[in-house]
Amino acid sequence: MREIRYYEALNEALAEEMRRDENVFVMGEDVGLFGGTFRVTEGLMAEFGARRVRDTPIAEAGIVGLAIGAAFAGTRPVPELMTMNFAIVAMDQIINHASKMRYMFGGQIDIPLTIRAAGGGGTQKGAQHSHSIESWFVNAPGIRVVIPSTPADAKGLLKTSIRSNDPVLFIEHEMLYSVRGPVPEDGEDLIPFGVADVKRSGSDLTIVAWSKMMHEALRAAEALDAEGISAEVIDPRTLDPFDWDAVLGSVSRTRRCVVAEEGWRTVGVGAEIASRVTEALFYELEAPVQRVGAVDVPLPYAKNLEAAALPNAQDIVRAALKITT
Amino acid sequence: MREIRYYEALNEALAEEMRRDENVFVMGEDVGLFGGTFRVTEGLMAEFGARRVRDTPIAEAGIVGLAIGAAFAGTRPVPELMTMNFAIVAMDQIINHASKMRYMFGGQIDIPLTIRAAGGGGTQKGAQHSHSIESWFVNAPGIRVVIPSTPADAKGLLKTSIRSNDPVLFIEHEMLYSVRGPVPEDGEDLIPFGVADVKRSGSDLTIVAWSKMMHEALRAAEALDAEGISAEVIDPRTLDPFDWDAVLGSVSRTRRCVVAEEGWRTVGVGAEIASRVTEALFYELEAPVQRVGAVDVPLPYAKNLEAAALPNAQDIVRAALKITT
Amino acid sequence: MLSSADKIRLYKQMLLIRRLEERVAESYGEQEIGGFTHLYIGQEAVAVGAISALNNDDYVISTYRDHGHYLARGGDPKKFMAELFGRETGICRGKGGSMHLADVENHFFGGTGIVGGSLPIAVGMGLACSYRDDDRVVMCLFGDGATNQGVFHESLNFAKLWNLPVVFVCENNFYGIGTDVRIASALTEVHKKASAYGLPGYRVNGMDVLEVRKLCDDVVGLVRGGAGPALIEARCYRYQGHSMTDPGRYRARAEEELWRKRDPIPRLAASLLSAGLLSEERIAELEREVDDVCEEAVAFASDSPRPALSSLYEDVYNETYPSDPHA
Amino acid sequence: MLSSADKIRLYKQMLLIRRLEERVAESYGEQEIGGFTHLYIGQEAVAVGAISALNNDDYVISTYRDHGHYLARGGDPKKFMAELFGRETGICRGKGGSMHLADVENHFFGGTGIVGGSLPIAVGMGLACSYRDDDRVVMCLFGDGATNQGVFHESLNFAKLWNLPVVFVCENNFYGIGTDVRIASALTEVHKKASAYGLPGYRVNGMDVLEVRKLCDDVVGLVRGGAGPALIEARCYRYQGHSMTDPGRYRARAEEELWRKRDPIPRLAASLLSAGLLSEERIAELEREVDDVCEEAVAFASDSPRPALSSLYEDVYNETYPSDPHA
Ligand SMILES: Cc1ncc(C[n+]2csc(CCOP(=O)(O)OP(=O)(O)O)c2C)c(N)n1
Ligand SMILES: Cc1ncc(C[n+]2csc(CCOP(=O)(O)OP(=O)(O)O)c2C)c(N)n1
Ligand SMILES: [Mg+2]
Ligand SMILES: [Mg+2]
Repeated sequence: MREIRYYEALNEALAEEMRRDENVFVMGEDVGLFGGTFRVTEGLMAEFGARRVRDTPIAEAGIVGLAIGAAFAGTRPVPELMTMNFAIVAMDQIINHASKMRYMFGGQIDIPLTIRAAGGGGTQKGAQHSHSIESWFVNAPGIRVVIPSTPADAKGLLKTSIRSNDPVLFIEHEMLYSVRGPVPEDGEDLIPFGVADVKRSGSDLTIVAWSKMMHEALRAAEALDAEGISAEVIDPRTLDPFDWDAVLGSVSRTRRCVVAEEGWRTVGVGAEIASRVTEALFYELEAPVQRVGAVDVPLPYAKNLEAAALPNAQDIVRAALKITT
Repeated sequence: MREIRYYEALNEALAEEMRRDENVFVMGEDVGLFGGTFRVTEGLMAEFGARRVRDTPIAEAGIVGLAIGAAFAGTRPVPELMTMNFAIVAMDQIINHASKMRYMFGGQIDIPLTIRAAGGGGTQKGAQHSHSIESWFVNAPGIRVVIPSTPADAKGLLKTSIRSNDPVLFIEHEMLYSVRGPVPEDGEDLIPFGVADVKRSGSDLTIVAWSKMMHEALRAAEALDAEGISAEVIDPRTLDPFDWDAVLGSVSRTRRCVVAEEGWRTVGVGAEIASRVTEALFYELEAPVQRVGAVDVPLPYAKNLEAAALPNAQDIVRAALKITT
Repeated sequence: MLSSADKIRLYKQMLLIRRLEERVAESYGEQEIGGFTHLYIGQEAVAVGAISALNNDDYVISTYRDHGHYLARGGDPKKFMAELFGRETGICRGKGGSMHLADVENHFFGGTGIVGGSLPIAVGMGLACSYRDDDRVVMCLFGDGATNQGVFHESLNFAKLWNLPVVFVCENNFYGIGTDVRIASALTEVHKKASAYGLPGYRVNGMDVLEVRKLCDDVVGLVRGGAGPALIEARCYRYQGHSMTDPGRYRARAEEELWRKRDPIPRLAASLLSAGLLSEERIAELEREVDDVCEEAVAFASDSPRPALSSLYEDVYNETYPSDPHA
Repeated sequence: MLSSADKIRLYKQMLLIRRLEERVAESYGEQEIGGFTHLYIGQEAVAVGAISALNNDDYVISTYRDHGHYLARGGDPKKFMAELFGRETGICRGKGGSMHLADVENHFFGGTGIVGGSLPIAVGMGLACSYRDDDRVVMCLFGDGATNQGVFHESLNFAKLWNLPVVFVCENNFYGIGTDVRIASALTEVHKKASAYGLPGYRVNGMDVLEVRKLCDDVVGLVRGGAGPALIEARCYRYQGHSMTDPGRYRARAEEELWRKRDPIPRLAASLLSAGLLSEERIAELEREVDDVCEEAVAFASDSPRPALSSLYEDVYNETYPSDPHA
């Protein structure tokens, strides 16, 4: 299969869905003329024009609010918030409006809305520009949380998100945009929500990881292999809905589990996964589920400090060794 | 000891701290002339005047931002956000500014700031007005999270918060304001952060619960008593910092644990507590830690639906029975 | 020009809102209604005058003080009362309550409880109209307090930049809960806030339904014609406290009395009487008709079943998955 | 009136910012500096003209494009460069980097990376001044793009309501990243946005340090005197891309050339030369002095140690507890 980059896969998904459905449009800061901060919307303005590729002021609450209204009224907006850091500015529109209005109106409306934003750290952007806060959105019901790790998942899941009739928070990762991988050319090759992907099979240990940490998990699995430990790597791909069957199925075979995420460890999504795995498999587990995540400090700028704050393959290996040896 | 209500205890704390330190002032929507939506700031404007009790426009991001700036510049603001629901509007100022600026400036500044807001549901205020989202703030480092359940804790902890040199999110509960309890009159009777309180001793089971759920936990403990089960109820009182020693100490005796919170169960603070308890005491636990929380849906208005969505004493009893019988 | 039948219709609508709100207050007292309940009494001329200037397929969006808007938009009083009673037959199946009425069939996109929260959503609905090049307009009603929220600023800027068909109607009742507009807004002439966005700003007497209607006819026409968004400030007064639990002690008695003299309902009655368009008998008849509607609404609400517990899990999403609660 | 020594000082400050920024670009290319790095080249007249109008104990607050502000405020070039290099000797111990410079000794409260985020904080510092009744003023510098954020609106409203001593300085460089101000602001004459809050709005040529200084002397004087907040729009241009990774293709070559002709540094040099206040020799000498400072700064930064790993856990809080990471 041809290989393309993560950002190109996203770009393809947007272009294909815009071609397919006149109601799909994108909006956001610098998505048009500039081509998108991370090149995801490159070329779209040339193809679709300024009506369907809308450059906006810097006003994230406004951007999300407008997109909600446009979704109410029958279009399928795909607003970009540039980065997850700025989703925090729009938090009220995302949580109190997009996620709740269908419910509080007794199901009278649908909100077909896909909010895209890049998360993550690793390039020294410091405390305000390095968030992995998917846990907040998984905590709040009413919005789907999609967080692909590979170009193929990125494309297939973005298309599913855009076609979904529910609000979706689609979280990309700054450090994954240039990652290459095989991506099907067939525009109808969608990836369903709620279906985890076994990125590597193994029998001694289950590592649950998503987004950039999935790649760290694969590296960790290699390293563990050298120690004679066979690790399975499961990528949930969507955190809401979540494929509990896949994770519990794997852990019930391996009886050991590490969860790795880039967000702060305390009250991360890992805490939920560890808790549910333990609740379901307490008597089968050989050891407590281990959680890997960022150190609980704002992310520092200095390269060495940032590296120390963020979790990586080595941290996963260390956690794995703690429960396998 | 004399008994007063939770709101009166908070009011006393504010008045005493304002008398004690000229730099302490309150601001917020309807805190002055109106006396506070929940009467917490009643009488303050009469005593301290409009300079120190400031009515604001409805502009939560502005309110928190102003308070941060005023704290930079050496005062000790105590902004009120009326309810936690509106903290979501100010999320960027709380998370990206109050919680991070000390760190990213390398410790050059202090931010002595106490943000007060009422959380919780239970009076049919519906999806947008019933949040228990302390988990988000416990996830993000840089801000203390204080959440008292009794009038005495409310008073003692609010005073500690105001005297603290760090930003504090002080979460009250709408349904606790009218609760009465003994409160020391001594204005120097402060309650330290990071010290849990055993609200009831027991030997068979540890229930960790805070805010309104602590009261449900006490009710549950009574009911369990009738079944011959002796439950200990621990109230952490501050979720950041967290008194792990107290919780782990108790569970290492009882070997059984239920965590109860009013927030959504998925990725709640309970997930963190369950995970840490399990990590520390996996081989001592008789059964998996049980989590009680709200059903993962936006809170509905209808009385019967709201009651079904929110956790209560019965849910705690049910969870406890699952691991004690 | 409005026909006399039109004017009588406006009168009856205002009367219906007033009387239904009085029933709401009663039922709240009887604890049939809970949560936050914000009455619209005193402001009827704004909802009725403004919303009646719209076409049926125009969009309307509101705040937590949404009863009057819902009813002026033609919402069913029975489903309204049932919603407030928290019943399955409510317009939102009992899930929304007083603050979150929506009636999508009537293109009424409801009630949000976050002050200012609906403004960008209104603009987004305007964006959809413009995107599809249909000739609908959006009317967004909100309070004076909301004009100080950041989203007010963002929304007006967006609307003007993209020339969207949005009529912003600010109901300036001079208070946000207990806070006087002079304490909250550097510019108390709210319609002048439009100037920072190049929008036209209009002011109207919100206690006179005919004046409101006339201005809105004009402004809605302009906006529909492509002139871009506009801001209307309708000065009005709420006769009750902010919500059912507010005794409203922060307002001067004299001020309240002054505004009670401007009550839009007797005002219109007097004008219709003196013009000979309405008789005392017809007024009494209208009262009876309205009372019957209220009676029916309350009866319908009390007789309706509470929502089934299973509905707790419904309506969160359009599409569900095995990991959703009780999916 | 500025003395000739004052003017030469302004010249030297602008030159220092320009040359240090050039070093920053170099070091970024050598990967000594990482993260987001936004150069101030082209806008020097604004920082230098505006900030020099302040007293030493006035407060200044900035954005992520904060290098020029930090330096104009008297920040140490060595600690600046060390910060960008991510070293322990940096002004923020290497934790802030380019976007988050703060220098509290000089009452410079730094750099926030959230567009608009610093505005309410500035107003809060003004509140503290007013609360204590001292006679400080606060200067808050931000971009044209920031004026469309909700917090801009909230901040100006608060400042006016409470009559706070805040000078809002909008550096209108006509772009927010690649977005033209005409695409982002319904009102492109940014200073006119002040009208919605009853603030005076001024416009100044941000490419002329003497004009900026003169206006700021006046405005700061008024604000310090109790006249209430003011908004200044300084029109200027950034010569580089938005950040180090932006090639800046969205701007017309002709536009860039036009603005390069307005370069504030040669402009002041020419004026001082023609007035006989400066000689070619003195200019060359100033260049050498500035180069020495730059050299020293880079040398200091490269020679400085990286932060100890233990510092990762420091500075989160003033008061620590056993459950804090590595407490
Ligand atoms: C973001 C937010 N902040 C605060 C509140 C609490 N609150 C509810 S209504 C209200 C006053 C609103 O005043 P206004 O906009 O004038 O509308 P009115 O009630 O007068 O109709 C306030 C502060 C809220 N609901 N949302
Ligand atoms: C809330 C927020 N949204 C988006 C961004 C991304 N961003 C960084 S700088 C910038 C442009 C700001 O433009 P302007 O205010 O004019 O300042 P300038 O860069 O021109 O100095 C944007 C959109 C951000 N940092 N914060
Ligand atoms: Mg009002
Ligand atoms: Mg700019």
